[in-house]
Amino acid sequence: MDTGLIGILTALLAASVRMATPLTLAGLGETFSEKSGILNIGLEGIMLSGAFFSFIFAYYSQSILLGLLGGCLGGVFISMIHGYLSVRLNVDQTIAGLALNFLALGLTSFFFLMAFGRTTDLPECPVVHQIAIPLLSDIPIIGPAFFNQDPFIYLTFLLVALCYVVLHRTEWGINIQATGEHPRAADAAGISVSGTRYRAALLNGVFGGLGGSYLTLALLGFFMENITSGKGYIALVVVILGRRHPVGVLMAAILVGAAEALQFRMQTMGFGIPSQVFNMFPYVITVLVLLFSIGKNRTPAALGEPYIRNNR
Amino acid sequence: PSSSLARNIKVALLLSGPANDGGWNAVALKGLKDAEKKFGIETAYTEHVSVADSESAFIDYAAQGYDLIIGHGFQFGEPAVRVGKRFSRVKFVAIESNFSSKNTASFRMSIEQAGYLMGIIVASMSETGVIGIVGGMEVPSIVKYIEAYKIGAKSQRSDIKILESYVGTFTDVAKGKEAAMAMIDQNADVLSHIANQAGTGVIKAAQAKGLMATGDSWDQNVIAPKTIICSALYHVPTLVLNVVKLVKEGNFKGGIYNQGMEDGVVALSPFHSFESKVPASVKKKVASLTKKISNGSFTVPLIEKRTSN
Amino acid sequence: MPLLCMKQVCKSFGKVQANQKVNLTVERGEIHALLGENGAGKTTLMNILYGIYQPDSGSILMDDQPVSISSPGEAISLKIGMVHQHFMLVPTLSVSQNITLGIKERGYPFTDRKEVDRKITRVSREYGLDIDPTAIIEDLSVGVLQRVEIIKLLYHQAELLILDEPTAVLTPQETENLFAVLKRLKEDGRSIIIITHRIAEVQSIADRVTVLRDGARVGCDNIGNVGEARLSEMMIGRQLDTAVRETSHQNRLNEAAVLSLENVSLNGRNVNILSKLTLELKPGEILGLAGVDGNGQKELAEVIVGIRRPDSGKVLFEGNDVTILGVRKRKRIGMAYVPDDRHHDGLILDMDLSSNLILNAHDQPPFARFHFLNDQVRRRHAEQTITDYQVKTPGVGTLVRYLSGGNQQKIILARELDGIPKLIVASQPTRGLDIGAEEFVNKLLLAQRDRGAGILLISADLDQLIKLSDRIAVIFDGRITGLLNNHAGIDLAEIGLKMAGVA
Amino acid sequence: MRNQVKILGELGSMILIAAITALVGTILVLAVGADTGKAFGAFFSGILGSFYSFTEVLVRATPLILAGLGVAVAFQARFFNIGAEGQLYMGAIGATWAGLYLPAMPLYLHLGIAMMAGFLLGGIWAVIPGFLKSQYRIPEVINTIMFNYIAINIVGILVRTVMANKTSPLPMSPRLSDDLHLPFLADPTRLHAGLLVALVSAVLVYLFLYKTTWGFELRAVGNNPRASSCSGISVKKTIVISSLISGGLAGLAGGSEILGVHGRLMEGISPEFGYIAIIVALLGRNHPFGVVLAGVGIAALQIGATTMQRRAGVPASISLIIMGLLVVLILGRQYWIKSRST
Ligand SMILES: Nc1ncnc2c1ncn2[C@@H]1O[C@H](COP(=O)(O)OP(=O)(O)OP(=O)(O)O)[C@@H](O)[C@H]1O
Ligand SMILES: Nc1ncnc2c1ncn2[C@@H]1O[C@H](COP(=O)(O)OP(=O)(O)OP(=O)(O)O)[C@@H](O)[C@H]1O
Ligand SMILES: [Mg+2]
Ligand SMILES: [Mg+2]
Repeated sequence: MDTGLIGILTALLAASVRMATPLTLAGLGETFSEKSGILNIGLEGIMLSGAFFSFIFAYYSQSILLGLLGGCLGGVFISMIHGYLSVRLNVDQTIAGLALNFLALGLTSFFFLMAFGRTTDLPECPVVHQIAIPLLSDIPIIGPAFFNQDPFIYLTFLLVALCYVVLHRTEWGINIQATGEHPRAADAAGISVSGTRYRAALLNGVFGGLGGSYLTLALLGFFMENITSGKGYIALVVVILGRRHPVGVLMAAILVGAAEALQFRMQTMGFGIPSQVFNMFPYVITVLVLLFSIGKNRTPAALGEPYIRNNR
Repeated sequence: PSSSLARNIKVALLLSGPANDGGWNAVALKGLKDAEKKFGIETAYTEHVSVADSESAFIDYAAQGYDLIIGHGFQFGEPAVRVGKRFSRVKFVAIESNFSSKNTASFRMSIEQAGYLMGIIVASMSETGVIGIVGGMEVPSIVKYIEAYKIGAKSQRSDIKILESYVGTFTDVAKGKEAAMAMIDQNADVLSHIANQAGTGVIKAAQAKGLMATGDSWDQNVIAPKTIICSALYHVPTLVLNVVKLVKEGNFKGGIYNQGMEDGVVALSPFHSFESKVPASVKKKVASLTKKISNGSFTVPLIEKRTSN
Repeated sequence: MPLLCMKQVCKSFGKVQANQKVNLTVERGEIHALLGENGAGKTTLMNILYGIYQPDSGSILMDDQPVSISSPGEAISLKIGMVHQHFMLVPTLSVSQNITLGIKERGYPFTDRKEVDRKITRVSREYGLDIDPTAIIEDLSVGVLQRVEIIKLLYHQAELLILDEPTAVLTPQETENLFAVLKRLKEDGRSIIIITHRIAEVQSIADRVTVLRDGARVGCDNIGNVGEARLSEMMIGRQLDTAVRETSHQNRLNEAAVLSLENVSLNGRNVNILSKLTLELKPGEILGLAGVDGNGQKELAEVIVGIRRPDSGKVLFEGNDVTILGVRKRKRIGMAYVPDDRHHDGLILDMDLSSNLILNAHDQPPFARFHFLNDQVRRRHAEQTITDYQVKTPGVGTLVRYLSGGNQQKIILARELDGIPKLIVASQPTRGLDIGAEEFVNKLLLAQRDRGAGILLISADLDQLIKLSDRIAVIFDGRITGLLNNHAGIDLAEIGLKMAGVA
Repeated sequence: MRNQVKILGELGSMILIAAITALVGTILVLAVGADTGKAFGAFFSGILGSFYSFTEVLVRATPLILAGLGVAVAFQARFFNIGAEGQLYMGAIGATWAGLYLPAMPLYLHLGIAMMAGFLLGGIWAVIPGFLKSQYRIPEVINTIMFNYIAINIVGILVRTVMANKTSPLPMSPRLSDDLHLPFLADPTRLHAGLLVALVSAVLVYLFLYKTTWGFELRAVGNNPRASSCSGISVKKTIVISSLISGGLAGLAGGSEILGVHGRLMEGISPEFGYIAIIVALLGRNHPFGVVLAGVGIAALQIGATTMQRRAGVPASISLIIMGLLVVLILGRQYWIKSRST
């Protein structure tokens, strides 16, 4: 393996993209949700549920496709509860999201225990493998990072592009934006606010579930309690950092991924200082990046606000 | 002591994480269940006991009439001593701690012994001359393994390059895998871990890249038979059995105890499919060192704070 | 056969009966005015028609066919269109995106924007409503927004147009334009329901009028059959005595100015909002500031009271330079501000009435001592205010959100006038108020003037300016383009031209 | 009559919630093959089984109330503070530092200063995002989440370096002297004066929010920043002050855990208190007294669930499920009550 600067950069970028993938997927879903006006802190729960059900489906069917389906369903299960609570019951969206995180952690651990008992042998499901795209993967530095990865990552790029088109190039995107900025106006224009928000919640579940499945179906091939370990919270950060724009979310996720990849590499040099100095590197970087993007943020005006037609 | 054998004692176990972690906590629970079978004792356990909850967990079990309460992790040491003052009848044990009192004992496993030997094996197996080890949280019970591992590896091959990192978590499997990938990118061809669940990610990384890895806690060969050279075993079950036996026989005394290869608590697993691949000279060296460590003629250095390479 | 027939419509919100057995009939090709005080139930009735609210009972017939309109979407498909009292436009979207919001144009969801834009331009030309389809809503002034809302209805080819207080924010010229458009629509055979508080407007545009009071219909007639006095009596149930300005104060005009602005400039993102603006205001006079919305009035008001700092120039208050003082300090030395946007700038809707009444003075004795609030004093003060200003409210602890617009405005006025200010900046103080409430505010302003306060009255309503002002200044594009003494023979046309930046 | 119906409705909905939770709990307990009677017995005796068990609930409630108050103050000013966890850890650092390194002084003074140090450090940890929000409009949600992770790592670094215990390799600070401990309120239980600090804080926060001009401004800014600034209230200053107080209260939670429970600084002293505090604040409707009730309620739930785990051998995941479910049901209940009353 090449160990020169080019080699290091290549490996770093490839690692960044890998780590960015689950964050990007979940971030895309949350982007839909937040643009439509629902703030879902329960992203962690969505991802965890997605990871669990994708594993269960893939384990019993030995089929990756069914695994993906399971992941989506798992994510949707949590996101639709949140959607129902926010859209129909108009409850506080933050507290509902937090509660669902606890619920999802409990449910997945419980079901896993039920299915496999207390065991040290690791039940495994099939995983997707890396596929090099001819020619493209030979491009120096970015080739291996973007074109010699597993199909999941290609799917993610595809979805980023698709989400960009849907959100910024179609009427659907306009409807979603209207619902999040001025639900009353959207309603008056004949757009169903609750329908739009439910659909956004559905997408959030699908994407977040896919993000969780990435862990089981691509990265690891097994499930463990709390396998997401806070990635959902980081994905929330990525959404804001990426300014709720699909490409921005991808970039932000790669940035966070790169910071993480870098800290692992710095640690291996074996300085005799506490590892925490390195472990907090990605978080510090995020704060610094935010500092340099001052004033460019715009939050959907109705984010987190329930829409009640009879109120004014 | 035969009279106390008749008494049916109650033993409780506190775990800091999920009992279902396939590692550190799972083996401890297995020990408890073994003890239950062997001695016919009554047992109970609690998982996910946080630092904030450990004292109340000790108190609750003590008040419920348990005779022996084991906290599986260094952080249980101090609360055990504190609660021990109030329940002088009850025996407390913390594993990997260094707190003790009249009725509180700390049992420390000399896993550095396994780390040292593992370093030798790994260094001998590496073709690239680069090896890597991933730790979970940076705590003494992990650090001492890694530091001994580094010394062992250097003793086998002085030009060996050792990559080490701590992922700061025992649960984040994806992080463990990425830490390993970072090492693979830097040419490491044998990877070790002492990171519990997160370590499984390390094994997965090696497996995916067709490289070698070592296991930890229990014989992890089953996870990746073609990848795992050998595992460092901590017979926590044995430890638990030892402790329960002491209590049952009324021989329990507070204090700090080290248990290692000599007590059958620390060991290396068989090589399984690597039996033929590990050079005979290395196998011989490891075997003789094991003997020396067990009979006390060789002491592996105990370093509990991270040093620079 | 009438186009629309609403029969015995009832709607209540909790204990409030917003509509009680209301009947409304609208013929094809008719302009029908809906009249009533604030809170009479006009908007509620229209919201029911547009599918936003569901009636508790009653029925709606269109072309004699009973219809149930359970959402705005259904209303739209019945070719009903509505311009709401508060604009329903998404600030981050373009004009054209707002216009096609919710409808499936050719190519949907990849709507052909270019074609839509062309269609919009065509429609807008046809009715003389000039608009740039690609402009973003949040960059536009209210007058233009109104235009967008109307074009939206035309674009949708609505047969029945509902306009809820469309003229409240328009200048006379804009109102005239609007009415011209409405008349053309009527000739095209469309029907229009218009809500307004201005009786003169009703008489100039409507064919028939329906009057609501306290949620019930008090009458419906051809416009020719009812005079102005009769209409206002139907509305408020009594005769209105109008405020009259006396000119006797003129002798104070040679006193030192209470407010002078010297070459005040304010830069926007890439335009000058105010350019070297100079203006003087004497104690005891009302200086009316006429102008089309969006020519710097709001910013000027904010510079005077200290919400914004000018980029250059000076603000003098009683001869002292106050340019660098903050809002709080300026209010302490005798400035008062009645903002145009009650809900955003003037009130804290989710705090109670008594708290809103002390928003400037909350840390001053007697409301607070050593930073501790005195609840009792605050409550008593609120009770006093409720009687003094005849605020209609269940109690002092009511959230301001639940007061009607007129009563909300009274809260702001009561608060701002409490300190016996020397300078009052009043921006659109009667916008959206019914005639009763409007008279109340007018009288209050005149009383303040007679007391000796200098008042800068910013209004888009020329009639009001002429009724109240001693002098009238015209603002255009951030500059004062004219300053006239108000007397009987004042040239309205000249003001209009200056407002349009022509003269 | 109306009132009676309402009360009956509320009571009914509470019973329904309890019934649903109990049903789900029973199913889960049966699924793992544990003894349901034992499990529920343990749940309730964990909370109210004895005076001692109730004090355990209060010990648990103490940091939840303090951090919950902090979150509530921030939320009232519409400062979305998700960083109570990090602020709590910073408070723990401050209290430990003051406890270890300040020169000898009278005990109560020393305790007071140590708590103040906790308040201060927690406050600083929230004021940075507060300042960045008010000055540069940088979203506080990101910063407060990031600051959580950073704070936890800082604790990790400190207990291994400058604040490390020289005599032991374990990652812990030296132990505070035994006297330097918040007084116990009911020996031999673990109930300590941190609870009093929490209750007094609740009263003070109440007075601050509803009886002082600063609190008035804070609520005004939280409700409508634009109108507040138009009437002369400094929005920036208010956000900075509210974030300081918010973080300070969370810092007090950390200080009280150090001085009342642990006696030294180490990692992991907060089992997500800072995140649960958000639930506490919101369930308490951001009102100080509501926070006290919600804090005790959530603490009881947690203690009951862990006791159930300990004594009946059900897995910890069941308590997570029950907690999540209960919060969701309570949220739903608020909706039913609201929709019925209008
Ligand atoms: N969403 C609502 N919730 C509760 N009550 C309402 C609501 N909307 C209207 N009301 C009640 O219905 C009555 C009529 O309100 P409506 O908005 O129809 O008046 P309006 O005639 O349009 O007044 P204005 O001239 O001020 O616009 C009000 O007095 C109010 O009490
Ligand atoms: N949420 C609500 N609950 C109860 N009554 C309400 C509510 N919102 C508005 N109202 C009532 O609706 C009536 C009219 O409200 P509306 O907002 O239309 O007032 P308005 O005079 O038109 O003010 P503006 O046009 O300036 O907003 C008022 O009498 C008010 O009391
Ligand atoms: Mg109205
Ligand atoms: Mg109105």
